[in-house]
Amino acid sequence: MITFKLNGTEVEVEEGTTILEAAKEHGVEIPTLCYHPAFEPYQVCRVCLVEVIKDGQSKLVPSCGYKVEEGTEVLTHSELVLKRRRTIVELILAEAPNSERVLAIAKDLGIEKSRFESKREKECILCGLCVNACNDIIKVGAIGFAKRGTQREITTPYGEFSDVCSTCGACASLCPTGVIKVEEISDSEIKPILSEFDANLSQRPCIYVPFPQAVPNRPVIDRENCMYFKTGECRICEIVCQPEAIKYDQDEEITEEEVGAVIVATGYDLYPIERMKEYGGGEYTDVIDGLQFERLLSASGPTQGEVRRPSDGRIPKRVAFFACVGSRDPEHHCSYCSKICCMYMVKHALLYKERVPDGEPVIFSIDVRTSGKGYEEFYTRAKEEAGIIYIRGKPSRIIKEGDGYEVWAINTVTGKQIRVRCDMVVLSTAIIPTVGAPELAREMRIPVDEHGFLSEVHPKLRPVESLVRGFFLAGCSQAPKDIPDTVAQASAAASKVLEMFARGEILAEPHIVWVDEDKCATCKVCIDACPYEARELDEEKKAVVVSDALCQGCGCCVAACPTGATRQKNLDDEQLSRMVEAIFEQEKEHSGSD
Amino acid sequence: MKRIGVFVCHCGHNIGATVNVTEILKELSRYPGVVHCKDYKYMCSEPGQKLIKDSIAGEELEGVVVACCTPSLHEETFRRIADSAGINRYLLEIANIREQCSWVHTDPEKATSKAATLIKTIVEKTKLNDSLEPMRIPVKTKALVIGGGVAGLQASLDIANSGYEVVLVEQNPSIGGHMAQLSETFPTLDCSQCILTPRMVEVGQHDNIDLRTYSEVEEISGYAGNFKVKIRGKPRSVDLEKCTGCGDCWNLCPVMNKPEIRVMQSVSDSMDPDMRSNLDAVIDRNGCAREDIIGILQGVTDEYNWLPRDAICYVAERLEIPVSYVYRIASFFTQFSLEPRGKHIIKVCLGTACFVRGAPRILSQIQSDLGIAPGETTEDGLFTLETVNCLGACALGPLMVVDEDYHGRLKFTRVMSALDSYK
Amino acid sequence: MNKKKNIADQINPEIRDALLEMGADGIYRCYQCGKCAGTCPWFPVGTYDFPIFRLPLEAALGMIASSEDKDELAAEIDKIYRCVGCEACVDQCPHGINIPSIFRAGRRLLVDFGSYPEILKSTVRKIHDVGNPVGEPREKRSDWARDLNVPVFEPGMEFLYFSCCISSYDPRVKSVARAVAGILQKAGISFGILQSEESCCGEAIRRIGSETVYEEVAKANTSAFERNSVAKVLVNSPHCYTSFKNDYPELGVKFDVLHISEHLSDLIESGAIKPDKEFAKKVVYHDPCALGRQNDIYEAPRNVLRSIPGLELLEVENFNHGLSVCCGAGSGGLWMEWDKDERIAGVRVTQLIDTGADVIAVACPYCLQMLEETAKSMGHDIPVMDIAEILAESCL
Amino acid sequence: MAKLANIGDFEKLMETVKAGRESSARSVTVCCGTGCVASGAHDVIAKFQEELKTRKIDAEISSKATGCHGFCERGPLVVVFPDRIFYQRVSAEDVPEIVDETLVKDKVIERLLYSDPVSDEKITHEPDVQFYKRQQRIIFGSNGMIDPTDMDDYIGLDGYAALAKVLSDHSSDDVLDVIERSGLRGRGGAGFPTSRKWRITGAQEATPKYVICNADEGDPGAFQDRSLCEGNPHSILEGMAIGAYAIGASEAYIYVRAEYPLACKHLEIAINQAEDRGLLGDNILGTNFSLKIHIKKGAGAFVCGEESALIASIEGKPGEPIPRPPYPAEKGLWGRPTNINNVKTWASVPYIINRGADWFAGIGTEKSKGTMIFSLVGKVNNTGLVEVPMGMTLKELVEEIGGGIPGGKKLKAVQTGGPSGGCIPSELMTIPIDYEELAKVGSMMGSGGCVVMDEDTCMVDVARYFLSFTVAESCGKCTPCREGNGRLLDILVRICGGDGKEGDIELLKELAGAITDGSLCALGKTAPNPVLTTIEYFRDEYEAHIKDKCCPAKVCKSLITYSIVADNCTGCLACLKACPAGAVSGEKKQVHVIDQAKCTKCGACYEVCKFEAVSVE
Repeated sequence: MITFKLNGTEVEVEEGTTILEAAKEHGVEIPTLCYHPAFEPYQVCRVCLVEVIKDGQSKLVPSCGYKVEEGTEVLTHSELVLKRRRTIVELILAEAPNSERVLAIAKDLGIEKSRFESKREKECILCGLCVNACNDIIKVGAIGFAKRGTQREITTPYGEFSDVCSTCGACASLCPTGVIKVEEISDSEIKPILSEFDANLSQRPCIYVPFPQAVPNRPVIDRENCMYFKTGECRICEIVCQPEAIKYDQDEEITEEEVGAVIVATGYDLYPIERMKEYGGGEYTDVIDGLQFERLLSASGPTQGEVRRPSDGRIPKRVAFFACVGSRDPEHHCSYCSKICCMYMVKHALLYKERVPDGEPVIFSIDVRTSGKGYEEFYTRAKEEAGIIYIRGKPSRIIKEGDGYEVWAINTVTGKQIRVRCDMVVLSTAIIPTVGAPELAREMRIPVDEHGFLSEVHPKLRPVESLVRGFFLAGCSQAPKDIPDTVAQASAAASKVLEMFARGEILAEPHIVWVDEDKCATCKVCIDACPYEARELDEEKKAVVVSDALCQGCGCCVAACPTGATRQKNLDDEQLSRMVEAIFEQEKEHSGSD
Repeated sequence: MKRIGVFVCHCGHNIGATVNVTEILKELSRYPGVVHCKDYKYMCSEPGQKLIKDSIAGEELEGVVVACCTPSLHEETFRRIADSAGINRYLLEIANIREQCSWVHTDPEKATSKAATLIKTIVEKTKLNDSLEPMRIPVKTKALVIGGGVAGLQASLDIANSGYEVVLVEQNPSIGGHMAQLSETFPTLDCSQCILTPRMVEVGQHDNIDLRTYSEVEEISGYAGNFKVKIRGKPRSVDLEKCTGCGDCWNLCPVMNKPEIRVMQSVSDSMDPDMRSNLDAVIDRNGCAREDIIGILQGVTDEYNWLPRDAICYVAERLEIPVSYVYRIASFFTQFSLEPRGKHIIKVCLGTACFVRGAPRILSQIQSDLGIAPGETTEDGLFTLETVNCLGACALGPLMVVDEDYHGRLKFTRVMSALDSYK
Repeated sequence: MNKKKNIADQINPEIRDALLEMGADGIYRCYQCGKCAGTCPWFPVGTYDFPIFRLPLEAALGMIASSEDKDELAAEIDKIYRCVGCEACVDQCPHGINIPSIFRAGRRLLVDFGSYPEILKSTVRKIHDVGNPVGEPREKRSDWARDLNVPVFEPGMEFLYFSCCISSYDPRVKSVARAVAGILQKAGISFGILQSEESCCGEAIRRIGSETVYEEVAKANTSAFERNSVAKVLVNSPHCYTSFKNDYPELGVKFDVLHISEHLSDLIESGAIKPDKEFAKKVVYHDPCALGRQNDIYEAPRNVLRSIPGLELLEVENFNHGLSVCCGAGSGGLWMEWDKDERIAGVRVTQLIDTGADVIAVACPYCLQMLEETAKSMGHDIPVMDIAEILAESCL
Repeated sequence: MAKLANIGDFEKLMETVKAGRESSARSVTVCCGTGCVASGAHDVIAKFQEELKTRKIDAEISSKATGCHGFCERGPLVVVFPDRIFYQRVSAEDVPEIVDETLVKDKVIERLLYSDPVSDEKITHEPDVQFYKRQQRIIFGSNGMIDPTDMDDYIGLDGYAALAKVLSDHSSDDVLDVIERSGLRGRGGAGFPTSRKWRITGAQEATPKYVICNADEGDPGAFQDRSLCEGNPHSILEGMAIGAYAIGASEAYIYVRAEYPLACKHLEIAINQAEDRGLLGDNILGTNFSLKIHIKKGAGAFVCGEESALIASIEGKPGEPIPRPPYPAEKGLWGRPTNINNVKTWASVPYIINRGADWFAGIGTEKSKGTMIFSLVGKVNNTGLVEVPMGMTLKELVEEIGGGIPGGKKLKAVQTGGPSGGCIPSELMTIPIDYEELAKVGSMMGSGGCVVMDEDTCMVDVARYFLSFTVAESCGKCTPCREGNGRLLDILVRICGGDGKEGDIELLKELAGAITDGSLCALGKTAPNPVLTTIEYFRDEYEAHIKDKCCPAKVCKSLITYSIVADNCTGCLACLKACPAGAVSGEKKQVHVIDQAKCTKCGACYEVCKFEAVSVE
């Protein structure tokens, strides 16, 4: 360990720590521009200069790369340091007058504007982060420095489009002045990694936490896009992770659990907007679905709660909301009503008006179903407050007109055509089961209806139990429903499970099969016949054994057993033959009579 | 022979309208084994049930057949009556003469005959029924909840708070489902995340809940009460114990677009062959590693007087380094030029000695006459003008060197004549 | 005496049952969402109010052409004959209700009462008399092929080429039939024509509402086909195509029918036809409703156009394939006299021209006539050509 | 050339060579340094060989092309041995006369002798020439006497004796002690004690270690390293071998500047000869010490004179300095311990070993030992390379050796240390040549450039010139140097252009401070020195440029105007013909007029006019 004086106080740090790291550990903030914790300190911007006094001699050194030396005194904000730092930051500010980071550092030092007029065509401060990332970390080498002195610049060879750039965007996200643009480096299509949580309205890195309040609040690596899994390079997250928690070689693990009951609450997804061809779904960027508009409204969303158009970020003056998009449409999409769209459209209109006071929400709908508690009152209040224009009629087309859109519809109350120009359209697409859930259910042999929603035993009497015993349903996996119903149904399902656990046992119908060991010829035909895998061959007894719990009394084995060794309680062969005889006698009596 | 009691239900007019119940009673009372026959308008109602219960006791019946609607509706109700009446509940059977007879037939006569047959078969079955006890299967008191949305959270909490263990499997990296994405919820306009996050945290910290995020249910086997579940935990590539959630990694990961790895197009076959053989010779002479780059480029400059683009690309290809790196070296050193240079190179010395002896005046003279600035080449490709910082012959300042010949102690009047000899 | 006018709606089950019986579909399923009316070609025209979303309910109430007032009845009759049968509304209706079938049922009632537009009456009479809507004598039906030595159809020939009345008689549209014949001969296809034995396929007049005359010509045609044991029929008009494919089977007759674009596309693919001459023009293809939306044939005509060297195929933005706008000539529209600036074809011509194309390509004689005439009346001199004509220019 | 198996063989060889060259033999040497070659030295030597052959006396009298003697001003130089008759400005035509008169008849040719500019007295013998008299030529001593391509010449003058001595009875520590006692300091510019640098590198465990000779010499106006490499390459190789032995390195590089082709050639020849003779390569002189020396050619970047940039350039990277610590001594070339010294430092080592540390310590001042080679250039009569003992005052250097200022002009300032050095005003001429003394006045020893400036030099323009050099040569990596020096240059250009503003001087100082403290490498840190020293000593000139918008030395173009003095002008059309911009108008015999709009202020008319009719205001 090394001891040294930091701004007058004695401090101890491990050997090899740089002054910047040591200062950060002790709460002293030193400005940096070309520093990145994962890179070799490039030490060129010189913004992080500090004064080091070593056996009486003082000199200025870059704190990002200079390692702490025993017995020296470090002054991070001495009068000389501030004087020099101010001049250097002014020089950088002249290079990049509009960069937020540089302006922030300048403001801390009390600099409003640089005395030097900016001559640079591109606001690049040549900190080298992009070049070092592209060459030493991502190891593609699409861009590099060129020339030297005041002519020094960052460019692709000959300033032409690079043929090796992988458009990963590392250079653009590292640039402190935001001057480097991927589309200027490569002419191939740039596909941003879209945040699933933000419904594809914002970009996210490869290692990410879906949203700030995520539980567990731990990141995950998107192996499909992460450079390490593509080329074995980068590893930035591993380098910067102090607790060394990054495990690239971690593979999936299969674990087994024994449970008594299963509650299926796989939730819902929205009907894909791309299928609404007549509304330009998936083609027009400002035609979005309900969840995307929720993200626009949400404070933690891509626009921090401001309603802005995904295409150009302008605040839309008039927003059209379409009801029943894909719902109540047996011919092409979903036949059922998705129940919650009417209500969340009213909410959308109200919140939109709140955010954009001079905005004009227009709702195209055919009915407004406000079936929940307090819903009708909310609907009435919202219409008044938000000044919603309700047009009764399902629109037929959305046509792009200039930078806005024109909605073709019929006002079925007046019977007249109406063409509404608006800046953005929110389609309330249908609720469908979460992608993959129906397949999962079928694998678990839980019955599913034709839409993929899970089938309940009885819609009225046993709505939370699946037809297969032990499986319970909750939420939109069973049918579209709003949050109050979902929570209620979840509690119901839970209580059903608790009922089972409380009893600790299940009463099963006794009419299962048994095996007459002497007759059993161990031919094992019955074992394959049993759909519930309830039968095994017991070697010692030289006979097949039935697991009482697994047997569901379906009788397949009885039919398959050649020797009649397998018999079912209360449905013995003898009983069956008696019943058949009874039928014949009845027939003889009646036929004889007419 | 068991003493069997038959009870026929009218079910309002559901059965009575198409099946002649009195006819049935008459017929059944004569049937061997049937010692007691009664009917009632709603057998499943309280009085109907009481009738059965009393008859069992009164007539000491050993088997009961109730002709009414589908067993899935009231089998349980009548079997409970059998229990309370003291006989084994499995000695009571249901004959379904509604869904399987009266509802599906219109001809009363045939319906009545079919109903009688149905009842008779069940009577025969009941005669040979043994008395059985329901099987008691022990239940594992642990629940699996699939899906970490608001529904999954609520169900898990209810079960866990009752003291039982729960395994919550969520396919996304975090629980919260779509509700976490909402801004505010109708009709109360609560902030959706504000009311959901406490639940999520509670689940996250609940010691009865084994939270499995970024996992999927692979397979479920077994039966109610004893399921075996295979859960596939997708690799997060992050060790959850060690990770403190400090955020350094996701704030510093720079890759924001889907990377598409592309390989440098080879230039070796599209370039002209003898340049390639020259370059091979230079590379063999200087070595084929990254540190020999400067020697190689000097070799190329000796050969072509400048660095053609194909040469730079080929060298990069042979040394397996990015073209941008070779371009950087080529543009850094003054000896290398990326533009074709003239036949003759004019170097005007601007060293201190020559400078004080009037070199700038010589330079401006040449510039105005040839019409090119330092670093440029004349249109006809004859001359390239360059400035150098000392040629080591300060005594002859101001000095100019053309290719290899030195022209010292220049007077601006004689400058242009010196150049004529090269035209 | 001025009878006080009764403004209340009435329910008259008789008309409703008659309509149902005459094929009106889905009058109970409709929840008046209005989506159909927005896609109707009359919508972009913008000057004619055509609330077709009310039709199912009116049919359910039995209020089709039921008012006593003379003017109102005339307006209603005019409204009923506005539908051009393009079925754009059917494609969009959430319940797949066939609005045109309701119009057709109403028209059959009107035809039975004889109170339907005069111009259509004369067309029906002509078809009844000479088997073609133009009124030309039957013998002249194959005049278009006189100098092409196109053989008369004999049993054993692979195809019967059934050239629609318009492309048989109309001087301008004849060149389509000639182009088709020329191409087939070049490709060495065994085919023939029936000359005067043919009569109009009856698609239009059935949709106008005269079921009787339709059955007349239909039976005449089928008997002619049976007489000559015709197995495969080649047509160049989508209306003949939909008539032979979807309507004639109701008469219990079975034969294969192939639209010319499908056959040409196969011939090009197999190499039988080699379009070698350059046709260096920007061409926009207009999807005929009877071919595209109603019978799902979109790619075949486009393949034919794409195979022609130098031809640049354009699409009308937002209004192509299934979302294309009708030319307005279907279900009798060809003959109705709607005034000039209130035409569906006007909207479509503007859309086609806005793509910047040099040539409009069509695959239906009705579209050819309607678009060409409207374009001229609007002052555009853009040529309108059938895909067969274009292909002929490139491979003959 | 048989390979020497052991030290004994070497000593035998040295005796035979020395014997062959008795000093009385008559011979003629012609200086073939770049300066003299530029004036036609090659023709002169060729003519001598031809003449001697025709007279068939080439057997007794030998002719030799040697390295640079130092007195470039009077090149091509010929010296006739044994009594060293010194002829200057010899052209090929003079050769027959020299052969007949001096070589055969031993008569001196007056007209070729050097005449003392002050006393106009003819001086025949080289040592008496005023230029050489005050010099103490040790490292440069043998330059004029040996043919760089002939190894025996060098051996004849005790060449490689030091190496043999070291290999036979010195351990590496002994060598380090000798160097330490000698007080030798780095001749590259910073003056870091050489022995301490060798000790640090030697002490590192990591192997292999490297030794580098920095022959990049980017300073404009300095060409001593070039003349040494061309004239006496073997002394450098011997010095490097001794150094490598002391440090324990077995591989060495010489980094030569791209613009010195002749130096590269001679060094290569020398290395090959030494290897053939077994004085380099494996098992030198049969001992277990071996040393492989490679030559790396620079590619035109002054910044590669800086240690870490030089190493980067050898490693094939762009010449951009790397932050220190770690210093090259711990982690240099390929990450291994590396010791870098200047050409002159290596060349001094053999003499110290041969003549002993005390001899070397006896020369120079208390802290700066030994001699320093200056390239005396600029406005001085005797331009050339001068080797003087430390401690001599600048006044003696410029006036006595330099022969004063031509054209009777007054001395204004002397600039030492190249672009990183400073301008020392005439009042301070009395300070001695010493690392610390020069640093005290804001300049530095540097690699030995010494530019003399007279009253006609504008100090602001000189500062601008040096800044334009460093800005053009800066690698551009760190902000203070790239942007700071860039802005310094802009301000100076503005001042020279006549739109200097109030406060510019303070701004220059503030910027200079930030650049010196903030830059990553020495180039950046020292770039502002010329500006700081010119402000310090010539602030009045800055004030004149800024406030009065006039250039006292009449150099800054936008501040001066050329006009015709009517009464002196004789209308001889001389200036009219000379003017490149066609700004002069007027008929023969008429008073001419200069059109100020067209005049580019090139000064051609002023120079051409014989009647002082052109005035500069």
